Amino acid sequence: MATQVLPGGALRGDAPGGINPVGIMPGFVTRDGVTVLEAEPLARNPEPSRRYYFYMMAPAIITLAAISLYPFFWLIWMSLHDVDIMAGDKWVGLKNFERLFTRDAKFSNGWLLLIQYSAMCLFFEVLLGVLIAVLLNRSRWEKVLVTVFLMPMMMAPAIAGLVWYYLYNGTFGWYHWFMQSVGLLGETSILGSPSTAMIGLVLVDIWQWTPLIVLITLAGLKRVPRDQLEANMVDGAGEIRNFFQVVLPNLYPFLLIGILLRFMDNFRFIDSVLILTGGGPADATNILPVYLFDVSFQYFKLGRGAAIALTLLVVTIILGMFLVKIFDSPAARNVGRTEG
Amino acid sequence: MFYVPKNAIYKRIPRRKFLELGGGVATALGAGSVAVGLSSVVTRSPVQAASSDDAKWKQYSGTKLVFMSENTPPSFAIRENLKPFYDLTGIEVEILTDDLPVVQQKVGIDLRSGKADFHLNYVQDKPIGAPFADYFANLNDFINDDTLPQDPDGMGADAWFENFLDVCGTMYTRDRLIAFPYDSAVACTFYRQDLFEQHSPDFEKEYGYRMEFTKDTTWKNVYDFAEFFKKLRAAGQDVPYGYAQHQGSFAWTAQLDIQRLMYAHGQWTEFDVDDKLGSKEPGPTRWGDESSIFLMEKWKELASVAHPDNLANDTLQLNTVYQAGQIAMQVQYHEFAASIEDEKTSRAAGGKTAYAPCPKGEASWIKNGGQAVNGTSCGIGGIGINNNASDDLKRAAYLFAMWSTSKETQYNVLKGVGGTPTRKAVMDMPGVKEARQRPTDMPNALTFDAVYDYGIKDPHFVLGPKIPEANEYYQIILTEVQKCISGQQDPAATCESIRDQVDDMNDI
Amino acid sequence: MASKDVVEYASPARRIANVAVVVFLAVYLLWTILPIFVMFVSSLKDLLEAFRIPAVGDWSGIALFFDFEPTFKHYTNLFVNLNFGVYFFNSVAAALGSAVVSVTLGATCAYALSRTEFRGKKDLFFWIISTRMAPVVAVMVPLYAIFRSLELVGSLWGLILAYTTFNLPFAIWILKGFFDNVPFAIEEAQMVDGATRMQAFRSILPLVAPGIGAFLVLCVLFAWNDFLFASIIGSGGAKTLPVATKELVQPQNIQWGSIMAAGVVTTLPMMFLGLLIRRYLVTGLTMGAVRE
Amino acid sequence: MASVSIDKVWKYYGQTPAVKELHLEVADGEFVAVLGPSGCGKSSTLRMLAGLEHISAGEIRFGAKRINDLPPRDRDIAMVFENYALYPHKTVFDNMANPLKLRGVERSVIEDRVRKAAAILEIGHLLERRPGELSGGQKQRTAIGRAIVREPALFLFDEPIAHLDAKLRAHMRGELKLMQRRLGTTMIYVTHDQLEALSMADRIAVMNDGVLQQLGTPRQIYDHPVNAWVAGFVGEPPINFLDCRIVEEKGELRLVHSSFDLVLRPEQAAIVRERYAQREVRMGIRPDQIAISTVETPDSFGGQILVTEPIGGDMLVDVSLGGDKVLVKTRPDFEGRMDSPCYLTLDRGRWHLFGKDDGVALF
Repeated sequence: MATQVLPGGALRGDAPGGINPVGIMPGFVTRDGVTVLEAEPLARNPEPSRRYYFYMMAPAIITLAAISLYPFFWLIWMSLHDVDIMAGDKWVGLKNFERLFTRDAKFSNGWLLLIQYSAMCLFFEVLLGVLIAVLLNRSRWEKVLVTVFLMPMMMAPAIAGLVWYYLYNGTFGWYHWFMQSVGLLGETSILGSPSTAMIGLVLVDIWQWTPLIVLITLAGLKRVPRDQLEANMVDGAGEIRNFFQVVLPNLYPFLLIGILLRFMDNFRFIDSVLILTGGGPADATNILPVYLFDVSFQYFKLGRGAAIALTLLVVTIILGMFLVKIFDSPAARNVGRTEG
Repeated sequence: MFYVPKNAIYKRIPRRKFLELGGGVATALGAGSVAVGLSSVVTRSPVQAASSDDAKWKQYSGTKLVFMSENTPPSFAIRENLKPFYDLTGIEVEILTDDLPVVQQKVGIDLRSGKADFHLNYVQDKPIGAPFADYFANLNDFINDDTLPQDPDGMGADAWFENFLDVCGTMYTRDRLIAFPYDSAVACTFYRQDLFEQHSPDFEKEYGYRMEFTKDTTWKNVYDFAEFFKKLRAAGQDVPYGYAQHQGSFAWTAQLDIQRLMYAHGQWTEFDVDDKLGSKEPGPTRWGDESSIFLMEKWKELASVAHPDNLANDTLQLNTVYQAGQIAMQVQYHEFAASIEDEKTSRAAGGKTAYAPCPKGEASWIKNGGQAVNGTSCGIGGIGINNNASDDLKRAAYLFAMWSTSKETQYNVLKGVGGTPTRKAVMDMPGVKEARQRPTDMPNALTFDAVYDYGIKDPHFVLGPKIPEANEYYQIILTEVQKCISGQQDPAATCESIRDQVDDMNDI
Repeated sequence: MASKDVVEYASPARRIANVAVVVFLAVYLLWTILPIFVMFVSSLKDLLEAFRIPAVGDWSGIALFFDFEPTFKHYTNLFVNLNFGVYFFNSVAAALGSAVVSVTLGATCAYALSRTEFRGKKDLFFWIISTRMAPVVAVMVPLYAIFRSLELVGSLWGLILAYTTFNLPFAIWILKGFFDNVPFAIEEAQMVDGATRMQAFRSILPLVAPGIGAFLVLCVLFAWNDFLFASIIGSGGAKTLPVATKELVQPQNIQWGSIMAAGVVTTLPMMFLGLLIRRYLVTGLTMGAVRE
Repeated sequence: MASVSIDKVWKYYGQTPAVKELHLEVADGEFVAVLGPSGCGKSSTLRMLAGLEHISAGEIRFGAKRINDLPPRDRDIAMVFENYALYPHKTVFDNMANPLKLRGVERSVIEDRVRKAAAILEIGHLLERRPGELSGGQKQRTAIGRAIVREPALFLFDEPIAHLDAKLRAHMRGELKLMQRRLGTTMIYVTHDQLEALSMADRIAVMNDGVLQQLGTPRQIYDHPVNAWVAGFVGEPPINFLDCRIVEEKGELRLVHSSFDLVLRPEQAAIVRERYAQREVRMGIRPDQIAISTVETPDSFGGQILVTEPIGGDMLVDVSLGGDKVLVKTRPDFEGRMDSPCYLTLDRGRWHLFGKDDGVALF
């Protein structure tokens, strides 16, 4: 057994208790039977460089900044100027915004419709998606059916728009014929009436994107801990109660990610809306991004367009932040885990 | 084989080669054209006024130009047949085609930012010409330049059909000419002669006059026809609707549609400005006056007897409805005649359809004291030159503008894909006169009587409104009229709402 | 873990429920497939056949739908006359290019984000996600201007970069989830074994490879299906399939046969890919969500 | 081969210290176990040694060489991780060969060394398998194999056998010790399991809350804990604590509890007199240092049996002693019944006395 030399010069290696820092090194004392230290380090070593990580992040961050921050500042600049067909961009301060919020009926209407549209799409997609996932989860045909159900998702929204335009068409559309035949529609096609056009759009979105929710929910269902289910059943829960008490809470983060994805894309993509209705008839489907498209690209009122774009951007990001926050919350994290 | 410029984005793969190589290889072949950006080259050999015509045409040999066009048949046809132009001038032209909104946007940004990615632009009269008039080169400069070749038929107003040069070339001032007419779409009435004849006796019993369509047929008559057909349908007969409107999502043609009714009754226009010139500051609109409200009521009545899917039918869709035999009459652009006469796509083909001018104003409906005319509106696509380009590029572009609107080119397009000429001289080309009567190999020519000999002439022809905010104006009209037709607001409120928005748009 | 193994007890109610489930799934299946089926069949129809429709309420008229002479002329037309070969190539190149760029940049960035802590990391991460939320139309004008000044409009490079605007943030977000799920200990073991930091990073790539592969396909899918960017940034020199298809809607003529054929040409490869990666698709989408 | 000096090392995570002024010398060839509950800073210490964590303050030397700023690969160490950290996509062979490959060792040498190591660890037949196909023990051997093929100067073990089942753990303890003896390499072994530390290590460093409590041989730690915490932490079943009073009577010091009254031995009394002024103390005695009987003997004192728990080779008896409860370990043939009286005798040489307030061990 080697003898240890400790600061203070004491030879303690042969003491019966080995080495106890108390009494040898300053600051160490015993309290409540435990040795503690009441001191700070004299000097800290310099922090190691993390340039390494920085270099790894830089290319992506720089690319993103270039293609997102730069346009963003450009948007802000434009929104404060009167940018239209005529050359010479006049500074107008907040006039563009003032117009939007005081006398642009299409702007408020666009928001209202966008909220309606997104809410309807999300609601039905989640409802239908979860229902189908639950039914599929216990089906023998799960694999085959999921594969088939996924197909709409793989279709470009622009193509989907064209195909549905064809189906809805009042002259030769088979869906139109079907809806007429079962008495749902008169001779006015679904996109031809302000009262039904929005439903027509929502149906297309549901058709295309419910599979996403199905897929994500199925993944969630596979991770519902069986012990929780069994415990609940032993406790006397029926299947329906089991679903609400055990399955649904476990699906929570999965549904959130589905909602987040759909929410982002619902605001982002208007390909099919542009093709199907272009915002009409009578502004019934003139959701804000479509109106923005008109203002910027048809009227060439880029200043006003930028103001609309900014409001859209800000609201999207705030809502997105909200969703991500929930998403990061501990409740959403503890999935598939059983305590004990 | 057609000539294909070396850097052509659009490369044609011959059928035989395609079959030989198989699709995959053909795909790879196409890859050669992938990384082509927009580029221009200009080379010039100096010429003088006294030089030969050939030298004048050839002075920019080796130059490359870009023409941004809408995806319409004339541009496809010209793009496929550029070799004569290359042989004539040695200039390579790249023709890009896009959807109208995309063309608007790209051309707009190009023009406004002082650049010239596109030297030649498709100037759809009001949607592109009216907003961007200031950015196009003044073509008068080139017409009067004796170091440039000139078209033997001339480029002045007389060379084109009446009013055509004004429609797309004159914006706000006569000092500048911004475009030459390149193709045209003029409204006229397409109706099912077979059905009209079949039902005329019954109609006459009820309404007291024959069911036929002439230049004196009024909007009131149109209402009667439509009502008659609707009644027949209600009685269970297998007949189409009598009439339909262009009130679908295409705002421009929706506005042109109601404009024809308004103009027919006392030549009502929306602004108190010279219709042929237009104005950048048109002043307060006439929407909301007695005339407009009364006619809006009539428009709504017409809608009530028309095909019920009005709000889904934009111009193209409406034509499909007519093709499918679901309406007996439409006021439609004459460029669509070819598709109506195509047995493969249309049930109205084979002599069933006859063509007449647009309906006339009904005297009793006129509230502003004006005259009753056959209100006819149009879309004339012009070809204009980007003023941001260098002088030499502009001059080279002028060569193409001139060539692409020459009577030979137009004649070729007419024969090939059924274009709609803008040059008078085309009417005298071989076979064109004969083609105006059935049987015809140029179906669009069936409309020429109604259009070129009648509709486009004063006092029937309405050009405007030429205002920089034309596109926003169309959207306002479309939305409000749709609200009116769908019963969301009454005609008076509709006209007032239009007035308020239009005046707001014009800072009144 | 699978909940499907939970014991079921037969009862009349359950039997009725089972029938209802089958009926419901069948209806949903029909609803899912029909548009695709119609697209496929219509692409084989002549124009007039495509426009035929029975009288309202005439259910036997459904037979009309199947009463046609199949023709492949629309397909030949696309490839022989309309250059769809080139557009197909453009689509492949742009989608693949952007997927590779996004996943490469995204993976390195996501890895660094996953393995280091610094002040403001959460904010940076959120900013990255938020760039994907920006509505396309909102940023299109400035983006177009920027791309044009870089002479990227109408070129495949431009399109690749444009697609990267939405694929890259998504890649960082999802791939970070992948890396978070790989224990740091494996890299530590590598480093102790003698690897440099970079070698350690590379050593765990095989572990996330299935996820990255699936996500690569997802990026291809997003890019392939894009319309707005392609129509504005790409059209001209880099026209892609959806844009070329939309262009068949011409002012005077909607070429339905060709549109349906083009739809099939555009959709089939993606459906095939989807089939191929179905298993990983969920991982690709949810791995970011759930910590193992 | 190297000695290791950990010289006043601190580890901070943000503002939270995880290791506080750790001072530790490990001799060349020594097997030192770092023992403590989770969160005591033992793993951080090991990770600083490996170069996986930045050393916030102080320095670490291998031999005379300061290694603070060396990356792991330049430290000539090998480490076995708690979860083995095997590369799931590589075979056992490739896993073990990895460190050699990374150092550019020749293929034939690799082959040779891996096979040799595999033979030592008895996993030669598994070389072509992947970690997913291995049992826990086999994975653990593979991880160790990966560490030993390189013949490093220092082995670091981070709870390497914590996830094995009890039986296998016992087996591995022996094997690891044997291996270390055979290789003679310096080894630092982190564990929360005192049994592992006591059975394998040359010396044990006991840590709590980032602070070194005691460094010594297993015997020293077990027999002479420096404070109540160490006494309580080390030993299974745990030590019994009883609050007592010191009473001075006729020059003798007596330890008084409600159930017993013991005279301190002179040397014990001397220590108390010298170092402790208070009268309240805490007595600590391990369960196996109490004799229990159903028959009263001299020096014994009475209690009442609460529960008896036979555990194979031994029996544990819970005894109520005044207000306190005492655990006693005895032979399995002990015949006491529950709720019946019993008699305890303490092994006087082996019990401990701690200060009532500070918990410092007096002896």
